[in-house]
Amino acid sequence: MDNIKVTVDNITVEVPKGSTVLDAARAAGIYVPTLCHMDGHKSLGACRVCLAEVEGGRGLVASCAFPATDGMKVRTNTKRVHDARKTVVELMLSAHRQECLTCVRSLNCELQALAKMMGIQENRFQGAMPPELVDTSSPSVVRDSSKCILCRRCVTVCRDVQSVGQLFPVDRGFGTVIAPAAKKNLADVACVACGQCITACPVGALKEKSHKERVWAALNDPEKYVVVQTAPAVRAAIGEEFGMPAGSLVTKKMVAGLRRLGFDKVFDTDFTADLTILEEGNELLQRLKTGGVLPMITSCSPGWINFIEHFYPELLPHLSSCKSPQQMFGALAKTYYADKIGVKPENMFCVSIMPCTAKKLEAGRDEMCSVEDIPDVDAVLTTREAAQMMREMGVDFQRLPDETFDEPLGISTGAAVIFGATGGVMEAALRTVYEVVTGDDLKDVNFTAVRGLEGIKEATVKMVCVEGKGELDVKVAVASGLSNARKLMDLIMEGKADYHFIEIMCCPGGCIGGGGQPIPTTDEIRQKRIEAIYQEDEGLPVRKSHENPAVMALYKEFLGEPLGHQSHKLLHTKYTPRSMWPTDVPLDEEAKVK
Amino acid sequence: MCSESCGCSSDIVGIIEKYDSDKRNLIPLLHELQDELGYISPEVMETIAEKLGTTVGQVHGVATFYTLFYTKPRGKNIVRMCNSTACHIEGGRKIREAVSAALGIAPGETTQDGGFTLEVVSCMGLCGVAPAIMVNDDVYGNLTPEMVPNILGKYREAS
Amino acid sequence: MAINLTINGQAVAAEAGDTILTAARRAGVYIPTLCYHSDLMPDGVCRVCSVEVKGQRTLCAACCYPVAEGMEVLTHSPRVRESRRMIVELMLANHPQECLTCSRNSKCELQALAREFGIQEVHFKGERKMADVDTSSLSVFRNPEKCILCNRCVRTCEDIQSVAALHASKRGWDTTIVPGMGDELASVVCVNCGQCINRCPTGALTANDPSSKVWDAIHDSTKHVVVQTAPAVRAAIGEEFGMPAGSRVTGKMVTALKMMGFDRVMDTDFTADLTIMEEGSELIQRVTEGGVLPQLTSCSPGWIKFIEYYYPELLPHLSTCKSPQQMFGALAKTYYAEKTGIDPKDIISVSIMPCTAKKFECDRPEMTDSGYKDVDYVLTTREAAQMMREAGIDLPNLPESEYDDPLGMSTGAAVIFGNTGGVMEAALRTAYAIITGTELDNVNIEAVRGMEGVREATVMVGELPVKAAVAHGLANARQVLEGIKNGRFKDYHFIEIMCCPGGCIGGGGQPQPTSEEIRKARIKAIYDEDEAMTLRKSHTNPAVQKLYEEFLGKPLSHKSHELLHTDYTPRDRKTVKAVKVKVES
Amino acid sequence: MAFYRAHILVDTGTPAVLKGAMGMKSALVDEIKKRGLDKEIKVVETGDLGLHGVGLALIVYPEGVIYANITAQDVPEIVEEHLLKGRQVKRLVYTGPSSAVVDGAAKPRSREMRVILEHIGVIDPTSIDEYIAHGGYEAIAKALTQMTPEDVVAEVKASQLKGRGGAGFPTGLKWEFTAKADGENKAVVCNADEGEPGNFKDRLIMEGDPHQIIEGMIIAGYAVGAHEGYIYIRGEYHQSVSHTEKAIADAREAGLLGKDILGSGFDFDITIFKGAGAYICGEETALLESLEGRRGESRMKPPFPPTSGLMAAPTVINNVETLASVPRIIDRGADWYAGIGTEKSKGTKIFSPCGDVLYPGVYEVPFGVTLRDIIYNMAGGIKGGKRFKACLMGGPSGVLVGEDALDRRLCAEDLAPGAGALIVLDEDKCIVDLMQNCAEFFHHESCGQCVPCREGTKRILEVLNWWTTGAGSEDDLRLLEALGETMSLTSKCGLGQFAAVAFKSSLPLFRDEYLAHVKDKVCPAGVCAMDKVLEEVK
Amino acid sequence: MSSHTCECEAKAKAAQEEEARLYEELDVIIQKHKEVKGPLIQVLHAAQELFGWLPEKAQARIAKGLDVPLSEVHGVLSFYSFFTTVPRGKHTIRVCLGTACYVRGGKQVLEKFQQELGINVNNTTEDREFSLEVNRCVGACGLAPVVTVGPDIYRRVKVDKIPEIIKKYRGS
Repeated sequence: MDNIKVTVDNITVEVPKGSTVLDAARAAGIYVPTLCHMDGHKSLGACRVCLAEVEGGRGLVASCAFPATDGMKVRTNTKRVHDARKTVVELMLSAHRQECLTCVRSLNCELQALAKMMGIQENRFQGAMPPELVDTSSPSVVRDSSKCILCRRCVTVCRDVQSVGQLFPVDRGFGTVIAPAAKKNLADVACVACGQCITACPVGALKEKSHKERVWAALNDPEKYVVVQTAPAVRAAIGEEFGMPAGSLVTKKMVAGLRRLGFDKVFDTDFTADLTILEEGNELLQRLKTGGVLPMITSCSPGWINFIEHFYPELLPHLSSCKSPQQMFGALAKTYYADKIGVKPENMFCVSIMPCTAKKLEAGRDEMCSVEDIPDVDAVLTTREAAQMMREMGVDFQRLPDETFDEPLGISTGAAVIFGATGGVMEAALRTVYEVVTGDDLKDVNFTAVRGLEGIKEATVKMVCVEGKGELDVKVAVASGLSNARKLMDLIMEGKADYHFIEIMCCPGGCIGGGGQPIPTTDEIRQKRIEAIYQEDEGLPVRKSHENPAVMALYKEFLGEPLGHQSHKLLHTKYTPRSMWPTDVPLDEEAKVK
Repeated sequence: MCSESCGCSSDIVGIIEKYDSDKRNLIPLLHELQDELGYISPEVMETIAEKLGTTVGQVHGVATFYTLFYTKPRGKNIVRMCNSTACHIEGGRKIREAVSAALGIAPGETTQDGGFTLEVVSCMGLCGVAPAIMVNDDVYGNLTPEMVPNILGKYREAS
Repeated sequence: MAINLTINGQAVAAEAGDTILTAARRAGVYIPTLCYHSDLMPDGVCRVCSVEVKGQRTLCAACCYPVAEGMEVLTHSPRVRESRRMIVELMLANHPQECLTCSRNSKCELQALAREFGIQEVHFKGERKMADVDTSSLSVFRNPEKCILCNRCVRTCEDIQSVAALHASKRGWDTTIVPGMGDELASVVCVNCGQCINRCPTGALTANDPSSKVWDAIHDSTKHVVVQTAPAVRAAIGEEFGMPAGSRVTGKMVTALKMMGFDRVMDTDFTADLTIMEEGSELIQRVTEGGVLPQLTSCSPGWIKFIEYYYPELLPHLSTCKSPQQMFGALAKTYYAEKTGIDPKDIISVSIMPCTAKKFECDRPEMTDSGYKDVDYVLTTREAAQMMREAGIDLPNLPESEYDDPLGMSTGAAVIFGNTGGVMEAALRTAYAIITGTELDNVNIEAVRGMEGVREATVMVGELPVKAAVAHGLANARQVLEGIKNGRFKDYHFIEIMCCPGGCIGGGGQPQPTSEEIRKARIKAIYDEDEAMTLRKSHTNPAVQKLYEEFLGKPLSHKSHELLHTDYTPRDRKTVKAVKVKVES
Repeated sequence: MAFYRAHILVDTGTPAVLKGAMGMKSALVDEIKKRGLDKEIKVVETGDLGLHGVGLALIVYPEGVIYANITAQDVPEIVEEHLLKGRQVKRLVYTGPSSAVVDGAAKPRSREMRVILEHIGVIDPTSIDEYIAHGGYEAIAKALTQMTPEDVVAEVKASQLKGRGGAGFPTGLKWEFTAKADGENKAVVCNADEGEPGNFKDRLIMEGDPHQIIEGMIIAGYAVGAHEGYIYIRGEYHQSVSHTEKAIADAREAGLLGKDILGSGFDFDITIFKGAGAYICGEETALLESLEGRRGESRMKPPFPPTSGLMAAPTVINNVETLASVPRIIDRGADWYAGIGTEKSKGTKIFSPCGDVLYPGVYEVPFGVTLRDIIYNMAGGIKGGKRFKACLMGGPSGVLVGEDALDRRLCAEDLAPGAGALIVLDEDKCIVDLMQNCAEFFHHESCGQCVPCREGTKRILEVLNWWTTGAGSEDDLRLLEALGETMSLTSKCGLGQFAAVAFKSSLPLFRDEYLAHVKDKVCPAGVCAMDKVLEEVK
Repeated sequence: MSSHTCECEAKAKAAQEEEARLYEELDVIIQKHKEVKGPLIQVLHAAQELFGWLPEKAQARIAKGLDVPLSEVHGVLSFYSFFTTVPRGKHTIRVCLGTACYVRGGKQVLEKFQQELGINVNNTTEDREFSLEVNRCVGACGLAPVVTVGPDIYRRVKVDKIPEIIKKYRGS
């Protein structure tokens, strides 16, 4: 590829043609502040924080968007640049509701950091504030336009990364707000609640709907027996909230931290992840045997469920009928476990800690009540919220001792842990399906073909059937991020998908990149968290779901067998076709489900 | 001990001389000097600070803490209106309004002619005869708003 | 005798005299605090450290509640958490929400607490206290709106510095911390030390920041901007970039300053060596010619202002030497200007100091011996770091560079000026050589090192027993001055006094927070730097020798006196006020 | 002591003076002189007789007849008829509900029992001789000559006397701690900074019988080994200061203060310290700060004053009423004292009902009488025949009780009486308005040192201001309740800890009234000018 | 009575049919523009011409037809002052408040229109005759103040001429 030479602040570097001025500055080791820029996405040059001076140019340029040319001379540290950047940030501040002290993003806010870095000490532009639009309608995402700096990073992730496209700038000039069509509420449009917009937001304009208070209330209530489950991806990320590097595996500290909060039992969603494999694996085998709808698609990612319900309702029969591990856990906690320890289901309070904001919506679905109208999962905390609760409790996370999950719902295998990463459910399922189909002992449990951050991965696994019916080539596909999911769905729609089994995760990288994870989340960080997940898997003695002794005991004591009657009642669910249009827009006939 | 330039009268010097250089004498000294001068001026605070070996800030901190001390000149007559709970439920607010109206000033203010300073105090221990006000050292209790102009009138004439 | 108690169910052994907080900290149990500061006596006013003690009707302030045998403490029970949150909410309700334009943004204890407690709403919507910012002082700005009345500044000024410039005034909700009688800071006795800033948890106290003027100078192509860095800065500025206390970053700092665009990056250490030459010679002169003894050091401007106000009668004891900062300034616009052929009127002299009093010092009318203002702008360590951040400089990852000539070369003796006892040790290293004609084998004079407030030592300089004392922190300085007055120090030769606890490394311009532990770490960094240097005695500094050769002649020469020495002004504590009164009337 | 055939005691308490007592008195003196009776009859100014709502009053001894509601015009008639001719002026004789002031003319119709107030209205408070003539200073003689300090402490402990300032800490225990504490320069401090609205009992004692306080203090000093005493009197109480000053001077002259008291070798002296207007100084550690010449900001506790008080020396701090009880206990014995009152509250207590009662005043009763007893039988019931609505027990820092509390007994085991104030409200009063006033009080009196109290009192006041002007919301109710809880739990001293107690206690009783204000924007009692202000806001 | 109901039903049916017809037409427009680059604004123009305004259902139809998120369709149309999402009057009166018009009394002109029509800016009279809007400069500054009614332009509008202008369009 052609390279060009660019000189930034007297340092000359060679960068590939097509690089921006920002790329060149970074290559020269020069820090240029940015705000609206997102690595990997085309820059809009909207925020003007990354201004630089190009020799011979008339004005200042937005370095993130301005193409570098051969021989270009750039200065990033002139007075003009400094003053202009400072003014830009000051202007942003003047239209930003200043309430850092009560903001969820305080001390983890890019605007706050910029203001600090630039040493801004006065707000020279004081006047009217832009329109204030607070939307608390969604069970997952809260929007507050008064803090929005219109960087449009949420627009980019919602439209380009997730292909959901519900957020867009509305109106213009000083009156511009980012909102769903016609400034409707998120609850009234086809938002999938994934929360990727939250992790993309540099400030506190987007945040999760907090369940912290209801958890504190339950913990403070002596009547309540409060159990908590933690999703696989949380352990690989929560350390970041306490200043640990990305990829720190802190499972046991996390357990200790949760005990400090006062939970009666600290359990693991991994337990029901193993259970999911048994149910879902058998469902797959059943579909294969009985000629059911194929490819079968995983159903453990609630954002993905929302997506298919809204955008591909006609493909719902492809979904596995299994509930997500979170909901399987909730259902079992309020039946099997409540019964076991003699606590009334209404006094059992079930909390889950999830890397996900869509889980909040999922837990509130009407169908997720196993005992009368009591929700199976009472509160869902994101990884961030759980960390915040620990801070409120004065937990010195890094110095916590190692503690282990409680039994029996805390016992799990490596197969369950990898649910946290894209391809993990597939790999876990293959480990079990392989052994069931072939009757062999799987020597190398690592199906590396389905690992990695690539958007769509495919693989074929050869299995020799134990029942002597010859070979079975299981064709699988894995996608993470909804725009990738959309590609696979379009293939199915076109009849071009000859897969048996597809794993889809709503968020890029799988749950480790979920909308409830620590901010920031970048590809580099996602990769580190994935490594931590596989590291945990490698370190576990049992790495196949069907070998989980607690799961086996559960079947023996309570469920009977996979896909049995009890399983269907508690662990499986149905889906609802929905519209991709706002609820109050009359549906076209053709848009309705076929 | 007190330089001529500070403008202290010999009376004040006399008062100050009576006390030991003990910080514990600060409040009694402030009382006595205020009785003499009507208020506690910055110069007085400085003199006291020097006398007691403390800082002006400390003296100022104390003088501003207690409601009976004044760091600004006040009117010839001090009208204290009680805002205690007992006075309040017996109609203290109406009395306060009547006094304010009669003098044309709000609590904390002094009339233009320097005749009256108006203050609201928390409780004067006159709950038995509520509502009550004090003008200088004279006490008036069981008041009705109609009585107010007469009472104040007496002092206006006197001064 | 150990006292046994439990904290959150965990058995803890404490000592008699422990508070719940000290016992908890020792046991590794975290309790949030705000008005508490390890340098100060607890005051128990913020109530953020409230904990539940079994059997007590109310919660107890852990910072001042003594432990007792069998006590059962809960640090994060629901009612404790609820109460703390409510308390911080109350503070927030009366605090301006302007973090984004606050100099303490991201380094504010109130902000950190609000985040720790997860406060997302202030339920109280009433009045907020309004006040004007007091920018009268050359060193310390006060913004009473941001004050949370923790009293740390009051306790600092009174207990550590014995100046008591700040006080609570009025009462209840109207309480404000004010200088004197509610005056501006400039019209009361304040020594500009900035220790109050160091201990302020919020942005209520900040330094007078000239950085925009410095930027203007840097960006002005007609100006030649030279910068000097004080010894203590290099041992602390790393903290501003997240490095642990005690990180030595001299070379990186020089690189950063060059990147910022200073034309020459030179070192106050050079004039520290020069100070030793002048001050040492002065001492020898006083001893041999029967001058006023003990001689007191004069390099700490907060200290100078203190003695001018409180002990004007003892001014003859002060060495006539200017501080290294001012010596540097005077030389920059004479010697350096001459050498480089730059018109001194085009030279802008900037210094980076651990100190806020230096901002006052450079403005003293007598500090213009070069014919210009010797030092134009003084930046604190914090402000220098902020300017680096503004320039996008990531200090910890910079390569190292050397100081520029000719005022950049220095010795280990100069480096240790940064901590208490350092000037004394440096002086003794040189005095030994001058008096005995031989060089010290072991230049580490442990007798004058350490952290005690007042230290005394007799050091044998050859046959001569030199009696020396060292004090740091003005309350300790006051003790020494009283000692001089009552004769306790009458046969002493030389006394070093530093205004701030720990010496300049603990200065009012240094990174926040400050604590004994942090100061010790910085001191260690300073001594490590000294150890690492080849030249460790001021008189061996070749650049200083050259300066005498080329320019000054010899120590205490006429030229030296003209440029490097000064006079002091007895100050009347009342006149500060008198001026103010006149203005009012 | 000259002999007079009759004494006339004129009520010259602060309230009486404002009604013209001094004029009446001089008329009386002139009249007596005119009639040449000045060698036979002595006119004495007493302090407050505790008879409020009866106009000017005087008592004629030896008969002990009380004349009430008199004017200067009545004087010649009284002198002529009673003093000259020996006929009582029937139309002026006082027969009110609480005529226990003297044993004579009217029989007490209530359960009033005067122990501390025994001499009030009986003796000339400015005369040490009269005090002595009535058995004064016998207790100190007894203590110094017949008892060891330990005996005294034991006696006070046995009496089960508890502090009368509101907190009710056992006095004997406090003395014992102080006696046993190591330290030079121990001190006895009399807390006479009576600043709680509704309380004026201490003023009455100081104005009417200052010597018993002095005697109590000397006994305390002897018991704990202190040689200095301080009386911290509210700066507003001028007459209290002058009477007490006179009493101290007289006692000193009589050898009852100073070196070697009564030849016992025990030294003790008392200094009066005039407060300067800060309710917080009623809090003992703030009082100590004030005594030491500083801002009245409370100290950290522990250490408590008995181990580290005035200038860090062990210090006993007792309320006026507490100290005034001591001579009687020593005199008549702990058993006698402990025989009065209830199981947990021994002795007598002075109450000062005020507000919407017919006869506000000061009434001393044994612990255990009911609230109804005091309000209806002694204070004459509610003014204008209105209905009782509520009573603020002990002032703004106490609890608010409603009608159902009327038959509760005033003692530790039932209804804790606080310092003694009983602010009574009739049916026309508004609770929210009352709380707004209480909030104003605490906002004004908070020392401003600790966060929960300084900021909390402000916010409570603001919210109540909104409520009383129709600008409140229901959420505020929960908010204030939570705020009150935090203030109680975390404030540094009692002021903040109790500042929201009245509000919290009023919530369950009068929730409907609050809701009317915050939801319906109506003041049921019609006190709050909500509509007017709402109009202005619009 | 019954005949009245019938009439109503008939009216409603006619309206429904009319709407269906309009949407069919819209679909044709969308199909026509689909292959063009950046078709959205062209389609929105056509659609507004068709409906007189841009009902949400039409926006959804466009979004679906052009395969862009509805939020984007709305975001774009809300950017341009020409597009409207509320039904318009038969005649749209636009008063120019560009700088030149403003200083020559544009504001007074606007006020007069508001007064005469009894509506505020961006509203439509109850009889659906007039909508009132403001625009910023139509490029006729030399003839300020300028008012446009539909395609007609009025220059140097005097306040007292305004009733006349309105009258001209009323009922037409």
